[in-house]
Amino acid sequence: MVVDDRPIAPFNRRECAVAETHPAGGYRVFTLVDEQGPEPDPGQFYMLTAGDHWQGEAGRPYLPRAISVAAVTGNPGALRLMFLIDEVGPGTRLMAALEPGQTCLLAGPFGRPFSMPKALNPKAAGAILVGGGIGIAPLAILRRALVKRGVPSRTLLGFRDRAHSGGVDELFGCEETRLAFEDGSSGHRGYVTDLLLKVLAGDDPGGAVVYSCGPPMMLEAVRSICAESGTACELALESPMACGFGACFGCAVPKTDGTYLRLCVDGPVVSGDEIASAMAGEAA
Amino acid sequence: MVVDDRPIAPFNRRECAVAETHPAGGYRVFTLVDEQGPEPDPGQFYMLTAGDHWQGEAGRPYLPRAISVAAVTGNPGALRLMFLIDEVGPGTRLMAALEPGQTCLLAGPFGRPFSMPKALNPKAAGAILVGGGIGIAPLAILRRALVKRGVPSRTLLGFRDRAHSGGVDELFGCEETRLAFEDGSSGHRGYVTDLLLKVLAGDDPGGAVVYSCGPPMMLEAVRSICAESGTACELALESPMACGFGACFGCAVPKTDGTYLRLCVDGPVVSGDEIASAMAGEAA
Amino acid sequence: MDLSTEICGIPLDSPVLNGSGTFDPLAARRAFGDALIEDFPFAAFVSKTITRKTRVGNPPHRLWEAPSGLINSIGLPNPGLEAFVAGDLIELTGLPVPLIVSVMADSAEEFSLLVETISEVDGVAGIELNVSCPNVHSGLIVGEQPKETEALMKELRPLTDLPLIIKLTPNVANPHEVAIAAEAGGADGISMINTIKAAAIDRVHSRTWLGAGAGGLSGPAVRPIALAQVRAVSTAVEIPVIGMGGVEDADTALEFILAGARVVAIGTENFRDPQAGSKVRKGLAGALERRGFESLQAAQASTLS
Amino acid sequence: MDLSTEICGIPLDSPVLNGSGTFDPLAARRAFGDALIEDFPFAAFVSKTITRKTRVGNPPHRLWEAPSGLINSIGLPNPGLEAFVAGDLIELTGLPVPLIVSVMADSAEEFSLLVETISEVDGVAGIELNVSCPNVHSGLIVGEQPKETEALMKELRPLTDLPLIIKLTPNVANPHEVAIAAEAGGADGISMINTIKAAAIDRVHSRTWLGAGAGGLSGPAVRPIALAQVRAVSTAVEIPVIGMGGVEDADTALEFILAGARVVAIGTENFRDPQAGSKVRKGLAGALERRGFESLQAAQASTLS
Ligand SMILES: Cc1cc2nc3c(=O)[nH]c(=O)nc-3n(C[C@H](O)[C@H](O)[C@H](O)COP(=O)(O)OP(=O)(O)OC[C@H]3O[C@@H](n4cnc5c(N)ncnc54)[C@H](O)[C@@H]3O)c2cc1C
Ligand SMILES: Cc1cc2nc3c(=O)[nH]c(=O)nc-3n(C[C@H](O)[C@H](O)[C@H](O)COP(=O)(O)OP(=O)(O)OC[C@H]3O[C@@H](n4cnc5c(N)ncnc54)[C@H](O)[C@@H]3O)c2cc1C
Ligand SMILES: Cc1cc2nc3c(=O)[nH]c(=O)nc-3n(C[C@H](O)[C@H](O)[C@H](O)COP(=O)(O)O)c2cc1C
Ligand SMILES: Cc1cc2nc3c(=O)[nH]c(=O)nc-3n(C[C@H](O)[C@H](O)[C@H](O)COP(=O)(O)O)c2cc1C
Ligand code: FES
Ligand code: FES
Repeated sequence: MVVDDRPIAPFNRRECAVAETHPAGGYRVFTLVDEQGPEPDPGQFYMLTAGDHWQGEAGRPYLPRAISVAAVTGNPGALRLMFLIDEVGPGTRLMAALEPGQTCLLAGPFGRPFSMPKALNPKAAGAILVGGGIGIAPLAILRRALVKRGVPSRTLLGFRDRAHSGGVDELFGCEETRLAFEDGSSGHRGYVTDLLLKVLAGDDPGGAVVYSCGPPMMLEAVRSICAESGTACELALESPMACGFGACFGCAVPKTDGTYLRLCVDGPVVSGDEIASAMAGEAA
Repeated sequence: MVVDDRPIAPFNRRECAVAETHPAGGYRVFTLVDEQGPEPDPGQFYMLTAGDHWQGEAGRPYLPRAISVAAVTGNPGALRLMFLIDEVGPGTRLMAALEPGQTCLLAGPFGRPFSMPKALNPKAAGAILVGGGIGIAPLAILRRALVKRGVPSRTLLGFRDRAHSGGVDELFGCEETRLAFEDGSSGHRGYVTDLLLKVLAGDDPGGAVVYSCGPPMMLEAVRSICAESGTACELALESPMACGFGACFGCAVPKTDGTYLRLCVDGPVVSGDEIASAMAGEAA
Repeated sequence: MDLSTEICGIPLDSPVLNGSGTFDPLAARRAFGDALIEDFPFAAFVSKTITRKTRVGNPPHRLWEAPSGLINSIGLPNPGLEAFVAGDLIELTGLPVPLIVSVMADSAEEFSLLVETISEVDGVAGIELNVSCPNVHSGLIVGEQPKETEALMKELRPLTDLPLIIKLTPNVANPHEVAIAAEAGGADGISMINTIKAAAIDRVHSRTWLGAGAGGLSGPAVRPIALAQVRAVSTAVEIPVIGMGGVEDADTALEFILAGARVVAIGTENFRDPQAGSKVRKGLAGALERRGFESLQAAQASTLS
Repeated sequence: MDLSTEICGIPLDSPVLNGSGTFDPLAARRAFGDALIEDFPFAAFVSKTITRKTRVGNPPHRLWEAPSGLINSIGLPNPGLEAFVAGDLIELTGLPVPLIVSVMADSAEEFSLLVETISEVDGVAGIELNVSCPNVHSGLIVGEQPKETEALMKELRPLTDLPLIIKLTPNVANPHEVAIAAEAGGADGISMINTIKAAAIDRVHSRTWLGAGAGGLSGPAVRPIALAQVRAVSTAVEIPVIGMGGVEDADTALEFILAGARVVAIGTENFRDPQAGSKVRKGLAGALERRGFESLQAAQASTLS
């Protein structure tokens, strides 16, 4: 059997207390206390069920939802896992409504984490993090891990407008982060990929490593920019998931060779050259 | 079309605020503010959906639940409807968990109410109310209506034990009420029907009128006691209901003639001689 | 937005009907008074299923709540043809919307009598044939057999000028085969889905809960199955489909139209909300706009890719 | 309470299996490590369905969440017979529980090859035949046709000493007719229900959501349908039934046993709780006691009145 060095999840679905919640721009942040799990690696995710009332008026949500961990503090035995929620449907609506005192059911951590820069490119001098929208969550925990290891990193984040840039200040700190807003409300007016092109133009392409997470269109732009410039890159993708641990084969993402990978075990982090397109998992 | 003089319900399902909740023995009491409905008659019920999270972990509750109104105060436009809840399944569990600030969806008032004593028996001198368990709810509102009309009434209530006698003090006041407890913890040791037999023995049977609500076994005992002694009686029955207004034909209760009545429109109050047995609706 | 449309030539103010057996205007009138008539929830009313003889219905229990659904085994209680025509039918023809009468029988002869008798009544706009019942002659459930269905339609078609809508059973491998046969036999429209065979077990006494032993599942739980069957049938036949099975709001109603139904019917949702029909109708314009349709007709004409 | 039992002669520590295609021990091992093996959730493991040739599966989307259920259109991705036997199968026979291999083919010849090849592998306890696929020769879906099913069973039965369990499709009017045919053809057991044909519509783009156009419904939504079919089949045949379709806890597992299943299988609930199998097993003693059964055997032997 394949056994790799990713953190091993407890074999269960466990109840975790909600420790703290607060709004963050257009998003919502909440923190769970995990008394059993190992420290997750950046890029990993959990399968979450919020509170007692999973299944709303319309019989949904029924399945748990995949949510990336955005920050981790504390030690195993009392890990504090921070999540960033974009309210797009019944599941995230219940998560956004969580309050301290309630609980979530949680399984994980799951999935393939980000690789460290040197593993992607032995000559890597540092990392460029490119995030958009809710996709900033896994980059936040990645950035902290890079800082901890003393790996220099630059962070480029893109948002529709200021109202949708929640979590940036608390998750990244503003100094080292460059922001793009589609509506030009501050920072660069336009796409975050404009910033990436500029940064890459000033870099030695042979030594850059890009990590990205965000909307499919953005990821696909990052993927092709990196492919063209020969820059190693890892993308954290999304796809609808039922289980999160390889049981359902539902999270298929097309690979370049015409087969599919299971995003929950072979991802959510994939290398840019593994997949045919970062948008293929989205549209049928 | 049959048009009778029961209160006409607004043609809708409306959101009503929870004004107050508290425990009452083994039961739970909550009060809703109905801004649209007419004052219900004693014996009528509402179809209730509690809160936002109808449909729990297991996809139930899905349908609304029939709940008798136990007391009504205030005036149309701001009626306060009091309900008494016995937590027996997912629907009543959510109702028992309601807190002020939440809302319920409510339709009604529905159903055939209790008749006044003189309508049941022109010689009626007064009323004997026989209740058991959660069945005390419709008798509470009936008793207040009788008091208001100056009709003398005696109330006999039976419970398993003191822990299950919630609501008695606040809904009836203790003085005029005689209690029976199966475990003999106070009052009469035994069944409430023992009390009924004693009362009827001391009465002129031609002038007594009995109203009863409670567990099927108790109702059936009341029905046959009254049948044998020639006493007019009305029973408030239960049966699983999907709609409450005659749409589903699901609430069938067998009549003496081999046909069925729809308990939500032809009941829940039925006269003792209409039905074959007060237990027939229960068991298949 | 103009929501008017038609089914089998019956003009409709909106594409929202009721499912047979899931709304009783006579009883609702007693509960809700004249408001029911003033704001009648459906664009046409489909009666509960009528049989030749009186039926008292099944013994209790008749209901079981399932995850996101309901199992019923009501047993088609109805006064029988004669009493219906003399009583309830008169009141139903007085409703402010077109009336479709649902009928069921266990032989072609009895079906013929029902169709002929109902057709003579003024104010009936159409007849729905409930064919989920065994044929006394063959022992087969008509609606499960394309051949039985076609033969029945051929027999009934000449008997009336009213549109004949056939209500299919979903308990078959290939509903479109039955639909094709019904169309070949002269059906004017198809109504689907009826409830799906289901069982419920008494949790306390470990016996079957329903008095009749088994029942039929309806509600949101069956919607994905209904959508698949509506799609399969509507692509196989030319006649229009009345789609139902778990419609709970305008969005899910529109899903049926996108799957190929001309109009939809509300069943179990009526029990949760007596005004469900109006709720769906009122929400439709918004739902159409959200999906980028300029009119109901555009949605009705669209096919799923 | 002793929960040990057997199915088709395969000894089981409990009556809780998994549904084919709903648990992958190899992937789960990567996520959960050795704890998976130490507390393996099922009393026997049923593999995902294997075909002769490699299948990559259906294009996305493959999943749609429905009210109290899930629609999937996975498309049976698998490495194909040869690679399976040389790879995954070796690891699966190392699991601490008996192994049942599920196979599917579109002809009797291919089914024969699958059955013969799998039978030669040490450590396989049984074979499950997934017959929800069209036969290339007749164009008919084998599991929808009693005759096709019986013929297939007769062809396969002599080829192996292993028990042959047939997985029925629920998309038929009368599953017991197919079950009777399977038994006549020599099937040792019946596994049911597979998923029910279902459709999902993309709410934003108004097209079918699933890459393959259609899928199958599972989960609590289908449980009432599954219970009805299990009851109909188990009263019609002598061979034992593996019951599934929306089992979510010990109480609902026991409902299947009361409906006539010998043992149960967990499918979609595994996705909600990776330890669902253990949860059901651990809850069974209590569920049996609450209903007044002194043993699992007493519940298995009881029939519903
Ligand atoms: C690895 C991973 C990490 C993620 N991390 C985060 C995170 O950190 N924060 C966050 O907010 N989100 C995250 N997501 C996304 C989140 O899991 C999904 O958006 C989830 O589906 C939301 O659930 P919902 O019930 O709120 O919305 P859903 O109802 O599931 O709708 C979400 C989207 O799914 C589709 N959809 C709509 N209806 C259905 C249906 N019936 N069945 C299936 N699909 C449907 C639509 O495209 C819709 O836009 C992550 C996803 C993955 C795979
Ligand atoms: C006219 C009327 C007035 C009522 N007034 C009151 C009142 O004032 N206060 C009060 O507490 N209750 C009242 N009830 C009873 C209440 O409506 C029912 O007990 C209701 O079913 C409780 O819902 P639940 O979800 O809590 O429990 P359920 O899950 O509905 O269980 C309640 C009972 O229903 C049966 N049952 C179990 N599972 C199912 C299922 N899946 N489908 C169908 N039936 C099932 C069982 O016998 C069980 O004991 C009244 C009922 C009627 C008809
Ligand atoms: C309580 C009940 C009674 C029904 N009675 C009938 C009937 O008399 N005739 C009929 O053709 N269908 C009958 N049906 C089926 C409905 O008309 C409809 O086809 C089915 O319920 C699916 O729609 P829904 O999921 O919206 O309820 C009945 C359904 C229910 C729930
Ligand atoms: C994602 C998924 C994949 C499945 N794959 C298979 C399969 O490969 N072979 C098979 O016979 N059944 C397959 N099934 C059907 C299940 O084994 C089971 O019969 C069905 O899901 C009903 O059980 P449930 O409601 O508990 O999920 C699959 C079901 C799901 C949900
Ligand atoms: S989400 Fe189930 S296999 Fe990936
Ligand atoms: S509850 Fe529906 S008819 Fe009485």
